[in-house]
Amino acid sequence: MGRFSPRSLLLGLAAPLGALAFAVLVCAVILGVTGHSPLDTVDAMVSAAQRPRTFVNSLNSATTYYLAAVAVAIGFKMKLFNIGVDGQYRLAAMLSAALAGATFMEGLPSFLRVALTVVAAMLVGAGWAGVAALLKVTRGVSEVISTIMLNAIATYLVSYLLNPARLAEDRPGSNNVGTRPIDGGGQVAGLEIPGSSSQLFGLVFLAALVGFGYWFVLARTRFGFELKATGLSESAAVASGVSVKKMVLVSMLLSGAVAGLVGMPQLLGSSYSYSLDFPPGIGFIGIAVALLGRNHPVGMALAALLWGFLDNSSNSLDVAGVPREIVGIMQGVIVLSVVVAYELVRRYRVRAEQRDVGTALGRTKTAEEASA
Amino acid sequence: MPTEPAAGGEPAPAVELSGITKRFPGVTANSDVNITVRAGTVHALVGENGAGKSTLMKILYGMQQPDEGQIRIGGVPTAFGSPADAIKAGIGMVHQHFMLADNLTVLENVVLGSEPRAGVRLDFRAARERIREISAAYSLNVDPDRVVDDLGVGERQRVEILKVLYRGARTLILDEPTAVLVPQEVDELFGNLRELKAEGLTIVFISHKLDEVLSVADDITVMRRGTTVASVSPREVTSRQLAELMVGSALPVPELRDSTVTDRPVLTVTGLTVTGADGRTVLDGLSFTIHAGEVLGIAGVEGNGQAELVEALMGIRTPTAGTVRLGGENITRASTRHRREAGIGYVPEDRHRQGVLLEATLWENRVLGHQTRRPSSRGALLDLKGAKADTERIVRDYDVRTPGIGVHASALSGGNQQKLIVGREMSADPVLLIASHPTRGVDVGAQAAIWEHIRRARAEHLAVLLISADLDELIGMSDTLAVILRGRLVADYDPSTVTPEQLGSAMTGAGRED
Amino acid sequence: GSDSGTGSGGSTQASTPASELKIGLAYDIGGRGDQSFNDSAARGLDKAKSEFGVDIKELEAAAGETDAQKEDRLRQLAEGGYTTVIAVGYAYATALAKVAPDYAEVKFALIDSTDAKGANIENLVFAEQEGSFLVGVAAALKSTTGKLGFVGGVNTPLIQKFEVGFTAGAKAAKPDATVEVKYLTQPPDFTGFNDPAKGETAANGMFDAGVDVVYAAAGGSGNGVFKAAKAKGKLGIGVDSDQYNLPALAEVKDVIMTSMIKKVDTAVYDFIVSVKDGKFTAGEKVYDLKAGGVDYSTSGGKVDDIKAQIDDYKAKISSGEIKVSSTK
Amino acid sequence: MYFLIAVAAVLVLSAVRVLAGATDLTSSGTVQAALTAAVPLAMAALAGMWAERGGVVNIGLEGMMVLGTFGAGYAGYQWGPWAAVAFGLLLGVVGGLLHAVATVSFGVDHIISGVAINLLAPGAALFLSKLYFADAPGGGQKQSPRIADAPKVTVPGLSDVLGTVEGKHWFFVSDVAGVLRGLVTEVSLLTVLAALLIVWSGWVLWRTPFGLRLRSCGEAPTAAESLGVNVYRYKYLAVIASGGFAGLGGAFLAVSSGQFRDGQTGGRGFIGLAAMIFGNWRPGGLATGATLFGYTDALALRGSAAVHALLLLLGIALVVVAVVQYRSGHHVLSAVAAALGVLFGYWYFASDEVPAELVGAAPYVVTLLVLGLASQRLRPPRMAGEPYRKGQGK
Ligand SMILES: Nc1ncnc2c1ncn2[C@@H]1O[C@H](COP(=O)(O)OP(=O)(O)OP(=O)(O)O)[C@@H](O)[C@H]1O
Ligand SMILES: Nc1ncnc2c1ncn2[C@@H]1O[C@H](COP(=O)(O)OP(=O)(O)OP(=O)(O)O)[C@@H](O)[C@H]1O
Ligand SMILES: [Mg+2]
Ligand SMILES: [Mg+2]
Repeated sequence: MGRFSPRSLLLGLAAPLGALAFAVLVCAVILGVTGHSPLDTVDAMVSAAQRPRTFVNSLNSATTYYLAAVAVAIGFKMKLFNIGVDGQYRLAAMLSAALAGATFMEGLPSFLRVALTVVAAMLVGAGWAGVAALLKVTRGVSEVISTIMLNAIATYLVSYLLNPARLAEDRPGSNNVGTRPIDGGGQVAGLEIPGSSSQLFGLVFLAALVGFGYWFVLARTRFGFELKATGLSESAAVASGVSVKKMVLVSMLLSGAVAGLVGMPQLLGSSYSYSLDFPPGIGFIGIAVALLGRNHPVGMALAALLWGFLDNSSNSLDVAGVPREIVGIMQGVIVLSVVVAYELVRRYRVRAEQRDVGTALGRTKTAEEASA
Repeated sequence: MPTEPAAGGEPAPAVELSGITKRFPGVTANSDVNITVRAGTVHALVGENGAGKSTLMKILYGMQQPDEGQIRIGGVPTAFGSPADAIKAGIGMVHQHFMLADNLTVLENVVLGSEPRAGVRLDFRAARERIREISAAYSLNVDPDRVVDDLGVGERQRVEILKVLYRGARTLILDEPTAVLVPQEVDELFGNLRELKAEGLTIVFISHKLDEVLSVADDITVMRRGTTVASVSPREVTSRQLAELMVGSALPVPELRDSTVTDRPVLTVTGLTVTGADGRTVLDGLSFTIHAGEVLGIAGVEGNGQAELVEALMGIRTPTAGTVRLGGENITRASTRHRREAGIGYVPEDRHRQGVLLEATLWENRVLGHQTRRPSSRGALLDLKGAKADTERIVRDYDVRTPGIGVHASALSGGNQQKLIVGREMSADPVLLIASHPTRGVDVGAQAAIWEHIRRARAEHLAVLLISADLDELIGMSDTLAVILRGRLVADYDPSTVTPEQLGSAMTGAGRED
Repeated sequence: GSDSGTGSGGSTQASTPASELKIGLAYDIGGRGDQSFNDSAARGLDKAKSEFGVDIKELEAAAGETDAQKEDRLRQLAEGGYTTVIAVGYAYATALAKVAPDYAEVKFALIDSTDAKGANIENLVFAEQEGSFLVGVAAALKSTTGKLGFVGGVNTPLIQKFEVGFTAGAKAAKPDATVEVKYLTQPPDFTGFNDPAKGETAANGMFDAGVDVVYAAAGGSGNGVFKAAKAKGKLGIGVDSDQYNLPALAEVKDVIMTSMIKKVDTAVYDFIVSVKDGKFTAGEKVYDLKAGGVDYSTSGGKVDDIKAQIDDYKAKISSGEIKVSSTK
Repeated sequence: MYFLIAVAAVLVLSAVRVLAGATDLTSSGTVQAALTAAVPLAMAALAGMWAERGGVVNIGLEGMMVLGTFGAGYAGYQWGPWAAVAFGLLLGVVGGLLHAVATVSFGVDHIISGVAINLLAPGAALFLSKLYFADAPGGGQKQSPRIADAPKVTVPGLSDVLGTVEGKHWFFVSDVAGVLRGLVTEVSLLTVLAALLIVWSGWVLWRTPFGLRLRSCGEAPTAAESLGVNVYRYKYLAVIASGGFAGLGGAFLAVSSGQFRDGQTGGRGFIGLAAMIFGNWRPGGLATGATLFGYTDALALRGSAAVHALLLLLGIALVVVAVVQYRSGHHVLSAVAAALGVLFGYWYFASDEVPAELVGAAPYVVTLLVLGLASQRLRPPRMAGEPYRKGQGK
């Protein structure tokens, strides 16, 4: 929304850059005070950034973070707070991993297998989010509570299912437990990047597609319009013929479906099995990334990249002898200072806009003329 | 303090505002305003929407700080940093919009900020007693232990006045206290005001209803475009003269001229009954018909079922009994969307709640409610080009004052938002327009424009359900008039013969009941 | 993987001067200072350092990280010239399997897992079930009610080995003994290793139900177990290191009757020595009872009276007469 | 009324205990454990309530609790449990202050600020713990040295008498005795303090001018402003108090666990938030929510038999709900409740135990069921989460 002008572009950039600089400053002070060298830290991060492997890993992390952020953002656009992305993607990854690894899948053509896996994950994610949606629509249960509870329940459910007696494979002697590995035909090939031992997730394109879809639906479709309208004013949406309950249900299901995708790049591009070391907690990162990127498809992508880079540079910090916890502090400070900066810029912009309106109205010049 | 005598024989004026200037970004709300309010009088302040009356009063009440100018209370120069200072100086204000916490009790709302204490505790008993006392003394009739949410507008208004009296204010500012009251309630209020005046209190009173002003005020100050343009005595002006002072030109009048009513029924409502959340019947077997080219006006005190009627017709509320037919079609159970697509236009009572998305651009607001139809969309996709072009058209045709269609609706003034809404609802060539208070809070110029648009559409066989608190508007714009009281239509009137007084007594149930 | 290393490693079987030995250690979540598993590895490293003065680098894992991040950690060590790299914990298996082939000159040790194998990987695994068997025997012999308890931190196959061994030991010593089992959390919620409050509640429940000895295989949550035992006058059994002697547990040490010791420190130290001496061998190295990789502790003297019986079982297991299964 | 509900609840529990032979359902040990588990949750919920009553949503409770645990660890091992409590409170206040600056002064979205604090606090706590605890005797990089426990009190005599009665396993009488005994035996002074704070909060917020002003900022800040209330000040106080209570919750957790540990809070801040919503933003309600959660959590941790009995209890409760809802005309809801009730009943009779992996889910499932079936007449403070700027209200 809003117009495109040099001023708005400048303002748009001022906020994140200023905030980033501020965050760096805060962290430098913290490091300095506690007897660590800020310069070493910067040096470590810069050299990490130049390493192709860190780059690829950051991009891979960003892929999953981005999907999680989009899932969260769909809810946010409706003023729904889906804290449950975490449980949704874990349950979805686990069940779809079990499906994709199953022996009967091995006969199917590769494309079909991957598609089936992905669709299954989306269905599971949507289903789990649907529980919260139904509770909200029929019983008015706050989605904040229900998704917190569902996250925990998903954990227990996954543990229950991740047992050789159920969906896990029997791995004698191993201290890990996981679903049957997906063989080559069910995997999504990664992209070879020169100079890096890691491959770029093939499903990075899926994330891009989801991001595009998110933008397209919100900006170009009737449904997206109704979704945004409901988020901006429920009462106005109702008066405009939007069924809020339906919107809650559908957007929660969509959010859950996208959440279901969160585990896919990792599962089909690297882990090939859902086991104990499958990364948890991405749903919560998604919340931070969505907020940082202000629910904007491009903003979230940048935020996800930043987040991915910070996470993947902590090893380098560790090597340089800088406490890796500084990364967590930095992430918190960045989120906070970015939003403070955005708020300040927003206030400035509103005043400017009102000034424009005032000028257009013409009736407001009295004092200004006098002073001019 | 307010009665402290000045050097001359006469007591010092209760309030003197001199050279007050207040600028907002892009708007100069007040510029060099001068007002003198004599102690123990009712002083009326009139002016168009946006003339700067409320801003001036907020400055006097310490809620806004002036950029320039001086305030004298009882002859003493004063500066208010916050309402607390003003309250201490004996000033109280009843705001244009209710300043009440709905979920707190009357008692809590009243004592907030000036609580009687027993140790560190709030002394509920003392508070209750004092509220009862004041309530009885000025016959305000409020129960301290009710939750504000359960009160009607009239009661809320009295709670607001009680708040001020509770603080022992000697100067009362009443910003459009009568806007939501019916004539009988207004009379009651004026009775209260006279009583207060008799006790030596000073009252500053803002209203758009000029006959009221003439009947109650001792002095009148007129504001236009942020400054005071005249100070007159009510004995020396007529309401027409006063209005022309306000506007700086002649006034428009709502009137329909010749009838365009056909015999083709557009909206037929039979036995419509709606039950509220608490099980009360809020609409009780309503039946009426509106024909093509007919405006049905509904008069009533707010809270007698108008909102429920409108929502039931729009499909926002489900009726418990009765049928609604649009043309030949039974739409009793149809969704809001279907109704809108079938040709119902809707100008809601509260534009910020139901009419616009404040944080969305004008063209997005154009799409709102029309997202399923051309030119806003094609199939499942929005038609941005179409929507924007049509928004430009509305901005032009309805004289919406804005620098462009890309600004947020929140940047527009209320009147301009309302013009956009009316333009939008008319754009889809509706067969039926449901208009709730279409000109509320809109200044005279825009009022005239909105009336003209309704008249023109009526001539093209639009059926209109008009709900308004402005009885002149109702009488002037309706082909048929009905009065709603406690969820029932209690009387029909011919607008060409009825007077506002007759309507008023029917609205309160004081008049004849058939 | 373009870094070809510094070449200082020399040929595979030549011994390396200690001063040239660069050792990298990648911890599991918790890192140095977890008073448990990781600390045990750190002790082995510290011993090597104080004896040979080697150059060391320690890196730590973060909760919720991906294999790629673990992989990167190992690669950074390898690329930094650390030719002796120890990966602490089974979570490194997947990452190591990818890393090891790229750095043929680097010797890797992988603790607790055989899931990654290779010519330059030594898998250091422990027979936790055997050590747990012994403390199970001790618990059964000490118990007056015949009811024992097992508190596991997080329900993973690794911790299940402790449970299985403990139960087997208890039944062996007292066939009618029963074991109440409770895991504090389920993966991927690993807070069960860090929540003494939960440990205390679980142990209290067991004690109230008549249990009088509880085996705490729960990392830091074990503190809560011991606290409950102390309040109720019951006994607890420690895990991983000789917890009786841990300063952090000084206040409750009189209820710690014994601990199941898992000598990660020995394994780490042995591995370093083997590399130093040019005697590195790839493949699985089982630290079982016989090899002294697991054991029970006697600090505090609470098991002195039954030591003979426990040692009897110890001998039988070492000789292979008793086989302790690692799964249910 | 509340008394009657309590009696009815114990009656049902008692019946299920006898039927299922799960003594732990009403044992004093369970009650003690439930109390201990409930205290940090209740403090978090109380913290949430203070903030939201003042109009600020505080999703950063978890982070503030983490700060509290760290503060408690830092002071506790050096100067004892009460210093731990004081420091925990203090660090919580620092967290609250940060949230207040962001949301009140800078008008940042409340959720964003909360999320940022949840990121920042654990990082800071860990950073500091490496700095301060790594070399402390008995400490580590991720844990503090031991903190001495706060004193515990037992009502002498009464506890023993109740204990005897509890041991008889009589229907109802023993159950009541068990519950009472749990409330008078080995009660930590921290628990007593927490209970007092809950009551005190209710008193302050609903009985004093200060409380009225604070609540008015959550309901109608512009109205409060128009009556001379300094809304910013009260919002600040509300959020700072909120931080303080969250910090206290963290401190209580650390002290009762005997040390600070990284990751110790384990999502309790979020559960506290849920307890607050559950409790309709009122002290009594949130205490009930925290206790319900603490109770089921304690049951699940203490043994599996009680959780199995819980299936029966749920089955019965759901059937009761079904009957009640049927009579008040909610047929669909009634049918759902009945179906679920039968399902749980069937599960109970068809199995000997709940699978170990699922036992821990009990508190979450129970909370969800209670919320889904109870009537939802929740009323949050009207302006909670809304930005407020002085002089900009309508
Ligand atoms: N907080 C504010 N920020 C910016 N502009 C404001 C603000 N408050 C008022 N204004 C502007 O000041 C002008 C005067 O507004 P004010 O509310 O005083 O008018 P009014 O005479 O009370 O009108 P009405 O009859 O509609 O109540 C308006 O045009 C409005 O644009
Ligand atoms: N709280 C506020 N903050 C910022 N600007 C405001 C505020 N209130 C009003 N304004 C500005 O004041 C202008 C007019 O607002 P308002 O709704 O009072 O209109 P009005 O003067 O009644 O207009 P009209 O004459 O069309 O009815 C708008 O341009 C709006 O930008
Ligand atoms: Mg106005
Ligand atoms: Mg006004």
